Amino acid sequence: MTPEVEGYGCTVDELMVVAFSRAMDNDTRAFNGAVSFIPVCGYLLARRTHAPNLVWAAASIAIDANPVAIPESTLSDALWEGASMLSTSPHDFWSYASGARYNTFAFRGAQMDACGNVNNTVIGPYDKPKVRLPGGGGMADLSTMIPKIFLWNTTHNVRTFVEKLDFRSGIGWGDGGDHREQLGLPGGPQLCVTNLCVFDFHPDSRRMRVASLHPGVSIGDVQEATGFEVLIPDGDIPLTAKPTEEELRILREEVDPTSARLREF
Amino acid sequence: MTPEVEGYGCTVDELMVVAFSRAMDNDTRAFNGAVSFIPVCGYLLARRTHAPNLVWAAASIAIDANPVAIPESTLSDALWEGASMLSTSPHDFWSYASGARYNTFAFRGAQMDACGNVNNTVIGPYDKPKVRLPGGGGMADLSTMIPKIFLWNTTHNVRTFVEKLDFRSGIGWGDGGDHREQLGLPGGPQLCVTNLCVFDFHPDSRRMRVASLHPGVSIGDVQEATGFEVLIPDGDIPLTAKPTEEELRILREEVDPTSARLREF
Amino acid sequence: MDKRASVEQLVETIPDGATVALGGLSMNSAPMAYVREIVRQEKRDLTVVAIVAGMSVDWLIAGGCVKKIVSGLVSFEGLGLAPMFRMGVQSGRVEIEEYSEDLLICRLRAQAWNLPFVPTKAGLGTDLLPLHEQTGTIRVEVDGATGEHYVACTRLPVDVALVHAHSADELGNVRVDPKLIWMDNEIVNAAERTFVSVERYVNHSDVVAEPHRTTYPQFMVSGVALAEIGAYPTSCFPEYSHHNSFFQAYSAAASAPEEFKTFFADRVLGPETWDDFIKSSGGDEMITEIRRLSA
Amino acid sequence: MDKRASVEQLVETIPDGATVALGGLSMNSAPMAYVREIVRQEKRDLTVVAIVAGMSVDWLIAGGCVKKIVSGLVSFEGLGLAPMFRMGVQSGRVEIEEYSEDLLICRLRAQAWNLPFVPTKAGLGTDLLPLHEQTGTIRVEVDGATGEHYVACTRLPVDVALVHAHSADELGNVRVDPKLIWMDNEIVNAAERTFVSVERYVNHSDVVAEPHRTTYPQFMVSGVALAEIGAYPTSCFPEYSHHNSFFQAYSAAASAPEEFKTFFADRVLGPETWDDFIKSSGGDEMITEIRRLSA
Repeated sequence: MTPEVEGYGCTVDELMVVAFSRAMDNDTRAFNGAVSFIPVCGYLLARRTHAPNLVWAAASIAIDANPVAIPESTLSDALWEGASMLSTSPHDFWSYASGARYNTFAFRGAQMDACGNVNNTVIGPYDKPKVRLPGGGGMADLSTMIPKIFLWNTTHNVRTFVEKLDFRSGIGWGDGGDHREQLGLPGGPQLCVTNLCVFDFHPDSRRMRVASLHPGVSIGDVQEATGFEVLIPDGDIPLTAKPTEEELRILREEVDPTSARLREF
Repeated sequence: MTPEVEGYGCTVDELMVVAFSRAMDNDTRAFNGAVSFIPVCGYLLARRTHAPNLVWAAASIAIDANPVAIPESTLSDALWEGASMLSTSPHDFWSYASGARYNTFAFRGAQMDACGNVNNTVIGPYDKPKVRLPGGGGMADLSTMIPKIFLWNTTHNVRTFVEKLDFRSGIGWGDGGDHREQLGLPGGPQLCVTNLCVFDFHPDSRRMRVASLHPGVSIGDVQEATGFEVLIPDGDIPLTAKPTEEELRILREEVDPTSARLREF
Repeated sequence: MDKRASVEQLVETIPDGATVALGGLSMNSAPMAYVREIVRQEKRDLTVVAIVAGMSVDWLIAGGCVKKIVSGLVSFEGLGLAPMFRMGVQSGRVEIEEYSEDLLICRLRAQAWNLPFVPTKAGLGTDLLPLHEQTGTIRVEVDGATGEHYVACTRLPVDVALVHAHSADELGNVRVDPKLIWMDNEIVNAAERTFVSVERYVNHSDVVAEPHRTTYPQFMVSGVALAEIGAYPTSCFPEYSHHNSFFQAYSAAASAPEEFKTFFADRVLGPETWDDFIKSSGGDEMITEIRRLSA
Repeated sequence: MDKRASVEQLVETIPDGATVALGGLSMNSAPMAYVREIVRQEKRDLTVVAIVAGMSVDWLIAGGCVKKIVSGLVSFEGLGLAPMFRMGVQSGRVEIEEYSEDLLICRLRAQAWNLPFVPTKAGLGTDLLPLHEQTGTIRVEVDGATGEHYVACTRLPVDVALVHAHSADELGNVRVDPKLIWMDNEIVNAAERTFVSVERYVNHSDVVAEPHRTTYPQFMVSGVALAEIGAYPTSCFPEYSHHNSFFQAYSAAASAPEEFKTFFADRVLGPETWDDFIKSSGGDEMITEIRRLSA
């Protein structure tokens, strides 16, 4: 089980899903990759609350799927239930992704840096890895094509949030500043939702900045759990908004009744 | 009606189909475009005689089709009967075409030159056309990708066989010699079957050379009907081989019982 | 979001001067209901993209809607040249930007995939390349590593794609039945907006029952309109064939300018609605005939 | 030409040192019957191309068949890292030539389309590019006309593609039912030869009855072999799911080298035929379970 959030009547996984969900709008057209329970719950919750027209392609394939529950894999065909289309042609998929027909993608990695770049390839030197990870899969592709990138991480600590990645498998804001723009890439990371806080990105440096803290977490806690210098906004740092009872009910009863999202914790 | 061929018990259209058919072997993997009655009859005849494994995609789509008759259009879906596959993805089609999985294509044009290049775009200057023709369609594509190109023409005269094309819509041997090789293109035109003769191509100059004359046609007749200098092989010029009774029966009764091929004359 | 509208309503949103791409191929599956309505609404200065076309382009030229044709081939196949296309280009009234099929497809893909160009070997050694030397829309390049020649095909922006299909639900999920035969996805993927005409509407639940048969997802479709026999006089595989006698009557009329004017005004543009047009083109008897030809 | 053969016969034709591409994606539709037989026949020094893989690559590494992996991702998803892949790469026993999905697909397309390269924006700004700077298999270029960056992906030659499908006729016409879900056509199009394992044979007349449902034409297929539940322990949509407990038992055994050796020799390689392997993996009861999970 994940920790209770003080005074919010929910657990951290639920708060993360709700924070993710609220970042989605009615023009969101998203899809998901492997082991992406938080985003999948977030898309489904948003669609059932404030963003009824949100498009979501389950496993990047099953458009407008409407599963009765979330299975143990977010690529599983059990997630495809109720879809309007099985969109399986890579030819068409890259068109949808390149032309911002799909405009939203979420990823995470074993390591993330201040600019929202992600490593899922190796821990240690590439040629002599300490741990050989799965590899970036489609991260290097989609992170260059999709304008609205969202990041999440359920284990916010200094091993996951690092000053320097061992390998950049997917690009966030790259080297920061206008690096993406220089490379001709659209948009960039918008938010990073963790088990401690929500980061946004400073509009100039494009480095992570605390946008809100989960109840019971101090800015010191965040900095201590983060391997790079955390930016702090001017003025008070808000608490991550409290989920409504309706959001929690829908998440628990309709979106993810079997709590598949806990597989990420 | 087309003319009888002296002593052959068949008409010129039938002789052309049989000549085309005999040029096909058991490894032929062909497809066809619009208004391609002679090649379509040729593929079907070859498959029913000496080349049972010949692959033919009707209208470039319906693989191994087996129509009971040839309809009025060689792109018509009436030609697709009995197919094993409707192969409709351009993505896959260009793979089959580029990798010599399909190895054979036949085309003709309003004008053809000595090196087997073809014009189906304009008669007269491109900017001020005397006759605006349909355009090359896929000629410019397939003529660069397919190694075994066959040409045919049912109206062999000085307006169709010209020294210089008004526009090169599809490439044969290009400027001749090793021009295709220089461009990195595979193979090139093998034969051109006309209503007067069969041309092959001189192995050095890659210009049309008479390979066989249809009965009753002299080399002088061919030269007179041709706008460029016709090459003549060493030794005797053979007659275009006589169709067997079996070939004619199959063509007339099984392949093209409605004589759709006469639409080309 | 309900994407259903009338052909008239959707065509109203197309501005003069737009780049409009037409689906179908040659005698097959052209979006003729949209094409007719474009002429009726007297759109002007259109750039018309059509990989391989025939009657669709010919109507638009007859209607004076076209500034430029971007195409690989325009003809009536065995039934002859497309007369208004032929005359329009010959007279210089209509500009033609000519490519081959694959060169055009590669330009559409460069657009869809947001790439500066897509390479192909198509067109090497042909006169299509000098044709575009000045604009640079396609250009011969030599690969630095291998020395191989290729043709770099640059982006082709498309404002509106018009395609015909078999069915759609209210959300704009579209099915081409039993599968996409022609290359319409290439223009849909490249276009800002796509309007689809369909033979029939189906319920969303029918779409969900067989999601593997959906051809275009709702978010790729800006509007759908009902147009029964909507590809007429071209075919809609496997439901009906093209209509030979319309092509013949059209071509025959085209041999005399005055006769053609009348034919086009009365026979093509005269009927108020698409249904009226189909009725006046032979109605149920004609429909029975073209359905039989395709069976 | 009858293309039917046994898995054993077809694998015999694959030489040591060959470049073998595996179909499927992650936990889905891997050609496991071929993979197992490659290990049993002790093939050596293979270069294995797999866009997104898991158990297939892990078995080949466990069997000592692999010189180099060319891939975008190898894992058991939520069930953890692929243990032999992880240890093989960490120890340096197995070389990895790493790309992303799209970079690999583009290299396969360059091969299939006979182009010096296929461009994409995938990988820009990532560490995948410096990785291949020396070999030049992918390289950053700047478009002369627009100044845009792109990645040029060069040809990736493949000797044999191995894919799993639902059915084939005797000629080698193959159907993936109800449609191709993964990206197997990308490797089939690039490969010199393709071997397909199928859940069942059908008559040619069944293929002809619904030609729009054929996925690979006979001339793209060099051989077909029957292998029921042939993707086990990965899934074969929509017929059966992957088998969680096999993955778990495999991963558990992998934590101790000796235990794994026994597990792999007995449980994976021991059974004489593929049918025997399926029987010893739970037989009908297991089949019922994985079919139920996918229903």
